[in-house]
Amino acid sequence: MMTIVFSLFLLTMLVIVAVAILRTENLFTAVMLSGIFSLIMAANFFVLDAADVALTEAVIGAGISTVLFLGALALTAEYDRSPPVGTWVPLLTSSALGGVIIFATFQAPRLGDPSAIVHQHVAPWYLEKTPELIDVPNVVTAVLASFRGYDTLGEVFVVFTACIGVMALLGRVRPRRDSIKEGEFKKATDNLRHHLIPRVVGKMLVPFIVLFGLYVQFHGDFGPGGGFQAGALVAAGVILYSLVEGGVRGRELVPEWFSSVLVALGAFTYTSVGVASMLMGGRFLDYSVLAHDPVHGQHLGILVIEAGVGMTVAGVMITIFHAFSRRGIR
Amino acid sequence: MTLYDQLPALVVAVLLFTAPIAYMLRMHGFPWAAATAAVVTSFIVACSLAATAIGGETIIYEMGGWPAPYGIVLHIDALSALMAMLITGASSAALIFGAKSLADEVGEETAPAFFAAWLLCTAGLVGMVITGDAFNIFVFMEISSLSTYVLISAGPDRRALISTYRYIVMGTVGATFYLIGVGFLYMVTGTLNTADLGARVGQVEDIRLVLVAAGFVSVGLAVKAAVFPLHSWMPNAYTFAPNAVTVFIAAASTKVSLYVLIRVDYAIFQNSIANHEVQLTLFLVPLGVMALFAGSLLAIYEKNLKRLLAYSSVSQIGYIALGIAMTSVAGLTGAIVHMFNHGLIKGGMFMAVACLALRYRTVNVANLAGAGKAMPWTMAAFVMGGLGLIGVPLTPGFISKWYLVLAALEKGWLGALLVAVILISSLLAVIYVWKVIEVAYFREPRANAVPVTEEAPMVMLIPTWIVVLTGIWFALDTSVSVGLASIAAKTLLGVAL
Amino acid sequence: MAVLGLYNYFVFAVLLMIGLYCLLARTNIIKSIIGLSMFQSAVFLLYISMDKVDGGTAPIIQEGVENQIFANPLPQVLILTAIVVGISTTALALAVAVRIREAYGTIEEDKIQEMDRKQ
Amino acid sequence: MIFSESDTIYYALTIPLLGALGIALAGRWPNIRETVTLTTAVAVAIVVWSLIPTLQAGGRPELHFGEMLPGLEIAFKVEPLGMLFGALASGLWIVNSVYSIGYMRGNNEKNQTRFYICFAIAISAAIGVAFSANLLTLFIFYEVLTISTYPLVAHKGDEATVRSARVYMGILLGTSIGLFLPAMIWTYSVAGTLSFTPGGILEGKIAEPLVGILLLLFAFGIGKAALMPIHRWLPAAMVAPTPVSALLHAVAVVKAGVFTITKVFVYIFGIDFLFNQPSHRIIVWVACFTIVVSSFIALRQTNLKRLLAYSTIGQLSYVVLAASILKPLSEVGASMHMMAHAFGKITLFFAAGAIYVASKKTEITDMLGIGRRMPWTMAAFSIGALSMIGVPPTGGFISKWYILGGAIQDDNYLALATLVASTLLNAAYFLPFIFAAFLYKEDVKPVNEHGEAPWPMVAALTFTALLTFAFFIFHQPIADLEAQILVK
Repeated sequence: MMTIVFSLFLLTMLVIVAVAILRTENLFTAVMLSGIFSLIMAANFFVLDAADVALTEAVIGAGISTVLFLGALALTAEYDRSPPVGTWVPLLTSSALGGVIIFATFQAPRLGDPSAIVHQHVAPWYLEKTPELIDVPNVVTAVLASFRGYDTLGEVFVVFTACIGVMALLGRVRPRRDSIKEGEFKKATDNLRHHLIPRVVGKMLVPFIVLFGLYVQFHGDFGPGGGFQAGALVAAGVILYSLVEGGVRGRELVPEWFSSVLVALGAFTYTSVGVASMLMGGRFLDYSVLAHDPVHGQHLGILVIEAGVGMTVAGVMITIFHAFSRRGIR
Repeated sequence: MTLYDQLPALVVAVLLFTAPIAYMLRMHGFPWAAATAAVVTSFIVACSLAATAIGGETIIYEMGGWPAPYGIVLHIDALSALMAMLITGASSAALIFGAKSLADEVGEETAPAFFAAWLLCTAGLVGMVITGDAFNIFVFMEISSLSTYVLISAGPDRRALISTYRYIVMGTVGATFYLIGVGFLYMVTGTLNTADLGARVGQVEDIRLVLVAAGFVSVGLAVKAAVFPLHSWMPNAYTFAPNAVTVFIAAASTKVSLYVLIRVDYAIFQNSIANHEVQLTLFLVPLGVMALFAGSLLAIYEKNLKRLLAYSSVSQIGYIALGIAMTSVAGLTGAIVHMFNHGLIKGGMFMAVACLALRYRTVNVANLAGAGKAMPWTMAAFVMGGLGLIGVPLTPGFISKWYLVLAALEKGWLGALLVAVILISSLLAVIYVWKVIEVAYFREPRANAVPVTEEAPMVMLIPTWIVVLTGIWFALDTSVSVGLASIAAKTLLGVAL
Repeated sequence: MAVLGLYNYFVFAVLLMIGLYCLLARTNIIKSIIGLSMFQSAVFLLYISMDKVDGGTAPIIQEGVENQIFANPLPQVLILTAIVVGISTTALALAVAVRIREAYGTIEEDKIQEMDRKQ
Repeated sequence: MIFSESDTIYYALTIPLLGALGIALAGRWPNIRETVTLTTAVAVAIVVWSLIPTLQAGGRPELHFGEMLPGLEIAFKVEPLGMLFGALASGLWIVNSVYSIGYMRGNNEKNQTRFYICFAIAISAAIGVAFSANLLTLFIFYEVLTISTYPLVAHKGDEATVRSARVYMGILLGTSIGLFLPAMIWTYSVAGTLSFTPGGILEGKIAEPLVGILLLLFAFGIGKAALMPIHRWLPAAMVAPTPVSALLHAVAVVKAGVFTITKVFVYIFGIDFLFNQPSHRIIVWVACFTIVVSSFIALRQTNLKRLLAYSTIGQLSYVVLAASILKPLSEVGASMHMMAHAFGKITLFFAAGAIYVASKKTEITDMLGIGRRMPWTMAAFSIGALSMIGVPPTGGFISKWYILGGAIQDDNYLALATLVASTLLNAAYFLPFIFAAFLYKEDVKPVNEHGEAPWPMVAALTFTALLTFAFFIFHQPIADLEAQILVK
């Protein structure tokens, strides 16, 4: 009961924050609010027993996404100057959308209903078979890395694509026809070095964040966590360091060539596991054939692919951050 | 496990495996070579899959060795094989064709990223057509979408950027709609496997959520497929993308969304919702008819050749939508075969346009005066494509039109109306194709224009003509295209082969 | 109580509406991207709401404890994927926005449209 | 015979295409190019004509290329009607080539290579139409014919020409895709086949009023037959060089139209089946209307080539009328008239072109007394005109005789009255011009003093004028051959 009440509170907060984001014209405020939005969302996920997702949403949604938005803001504009005209069509479209969903979900199973169909089919199989087939305590990891490992492979390539996209867009020297005057961004400070407290606290936090990231990486089989969360956490650590010490120092810590090699290497590792299992006589991504004992094979496969995922995600987030941060000072 | 058993996974794995390599090894020319080698390999694999599928066989490949519905399975039947062949074929042709023009437009520094994105785009599209899992479709849809954004934004004009942005917005909304639809389906069935979904949706007592799911999925895919009036992202995206990219995405990418629409609708909703064929008809026929007219009319008044062809694609997608909406073997055969044929036709035409753009440095129709004389082979390829759009015999367009009209005739008086619509729109195609032909062949170049005397280079002309001749081949010998399409249509409708 | 059990879905619908409205009604590209990411986040809520079971815990099997009730792991896996997809899209869109700002000097779509029309 | 009959069909189709290739390669050297053209024309004619004895003996050579769509193959089968058309097209190509060489050189036309290439492709397409074994194959070549003649019509390339060519293309492609194609697919979906079968394939498969609709779709879909109101393309195509007009009016294009209509009546509907359907009368009415109205329009023309164009529209409707009377005699008459009209009309166009090349005159009113400067040309013109009117001893008389015979068999007084009226109208627009050309004094001085046109042109038009007589004398074997088409 308590959780439900808490959940209601969080959900209501979500709506309030969303409205606030919509109404503000200051983009900086909007970005900060959207960070808060993600944080509330993460808390709500935690209440709903989705620890892995909560962790991911907190790191990626509230952390990295906010930083990227801020980086983009520094390179674009601070105010939303949309003219207030022509809002009828969007209003009608979105109301219709909302109306349809509310109409439809009256028939949906209520929250937490154990007799809901989603809890009867497929999911029980995962819960039942994981100890026997994969033997890791965290069923989410088992499903993510093995049962639906192909999805996760795809997902790694989605972030990989985003990374090469950002690099293709922001990586190269700016073309001549750009209309921005040289030095327009130089006045924006690149670091927090003259702010003592944030600097000290930030610097102190960085090692812990990275350490926590590594813990999440290798503990993902047992508790919430895994490659995504770990990669994002490590990246967050590096990003925090760059924010505190400046982009130049940040790029000295993790050079760009290293982060982009990490990206490709992670994706390559994942695919290689798939190819290796094919070569060893199994289906693509069938880790059971990787060792003599199928369960051992699963462990090995999950370990390697989670490492690949972690590398790619960390590499991507760092590379993207660098691409944004460097763009301003060139 | 023999190599033969592994083919279904290979068709995607080859591409995914090569993409990071192409990105990492930054030697001159290597990314292009690696991408081409991988895509061609994938094409060969797709062809061998098609050879199996033409026997009416469905291949199920369990990813990770986990059986459906717990794991993700690849599900390859005639339809997937045909689409996989189209995608990888178009990708290979466009890459080989674009060896020179891409080096021109993309630049050495971005080349690794660009070709990796190309590989991922191909992988994403192929992944969508061979998978048997509704959520997996979403994942690969995102791979293909994100990489398509990258490819389009590589266009030389700054308007490429704003086109990319609009495409990102529309594409993401479309994909999210699809995701919402899949979520509702999961809510009522507890499964994500398409075959399992098809079996279990029928048992759902209250149909409301299923209907709304069908709505979300269809609208989302219609956005991604640029079905009129949700096409607004497409003309500019085609226009400002690098020329070889336009060749590829025009030939393959919107078709894949239509494929998913067919797949999801026929495998999941058609069997389980009463009167669903009426709903589908009510949804798609008006859109298709509007697309036919609006696309053709916009094309008639368009001055930019690439955008003209993009509008023509809008109208051609209308044909496919009509075919899907007819829910008959002939109609579906027509729709599927037209997806394939239109890919061939448009691919060839955009190749010809790329040749023209290389020499004329513009794709405004008015500036192409004299092209018929200066670049006879290029223009001949363009004319062949144009005749295909009209649906003249000896071009693949005729085959598709044949089946669509045949299907419409089965529908009685309403069908006669549809026949009229289909044919009137073909005649509108005559107008916009001829507009270009008259300028290119019979108008004297302006006095102040830089004279073009050189034909496009052989490295571009030969692939163009290979595509054109392949088109003619598929107009004469339809045993592969129509063969696969009719098996696909019968399988989807549950008719005995 | 029954309606409270559906509150999640209503919030999902409302967030979706706000996100879409923000996306469509705003000509500022960054603001639209914020709307877009909100639009995607709303879907996370839909999926995660499905995984909850009364009296359940996160699906981590503890040895020696019998008859535990677990939340459904599948939606969680799907949303892990979707979150990563979301950030990827956002990052790419932001990169495009930066390039648009550099090329046009503004990120207001109406102004850009005007400039393109003149071209 | 050196090669088998199906090989012969194959060669008949491919030799013109090879010729086109040869012309393209030899494009830089006009003499070689034109030698290639002539050689090809002669070779094709020999190959096609070599089939005639087989046909007379009752043989029906076939050639199968394989299935294009399941159950629908690209196939060829020579039967008397197609033989007649094929022999006509290939034979007249020789004459036309000779004439073209004179005309194109005499006029210093541009883009001559393109001209000869398209011409050769058009001939191949015409032979394809003639020898098709089913409607689908016929349709394919019908469209190839349309498209390959477009560059010929638009040859001059100036604004007005391109606009007229647009009308030509638009109407022909529009009707064929908009009406002919659905008619064909409808036929297929009803009958399950499209093979040309003696006695037809639609009997019992379709009933009134759908027969009427299908019939109209075919009649107007086959736009090359130029039934009113879709005749506009023919006058529009008058912008083309004269050899092209000859190709359109006599050798291939309009003939392909009426040939297809006859073929559809005889082998798709079957004349017995169609005769019992009241709606076939509609076609009779449309044909009669076209004959009379086009003759009246022709009366008011002052441009010689436009006059000839409207005359063609009327003459084509003779064939359609004959075919739609659906009596054995009239069906033979239809095929005979295709031939008779071809000889007559090609002579007329050759003459008109010769006048243009020699004097640059296009208006009738300027041509008073021209017979004195160009006696051969005008003599040939007169013979052609007499054939159009149907005066013995010209070929037009023979075919009209058969058609009248059919009309009488059917007691079709409307057709009879139309034929009589049309004869008078034909006389009314041709004879005054001929009299004026020979008897009046020249009142408009030509730009430069001239006599006859270059000799290849005069030779060609004299030859075709002689053919008109020859047809009158030697028509019997042809009539016998064509009588076979009604044998089931």
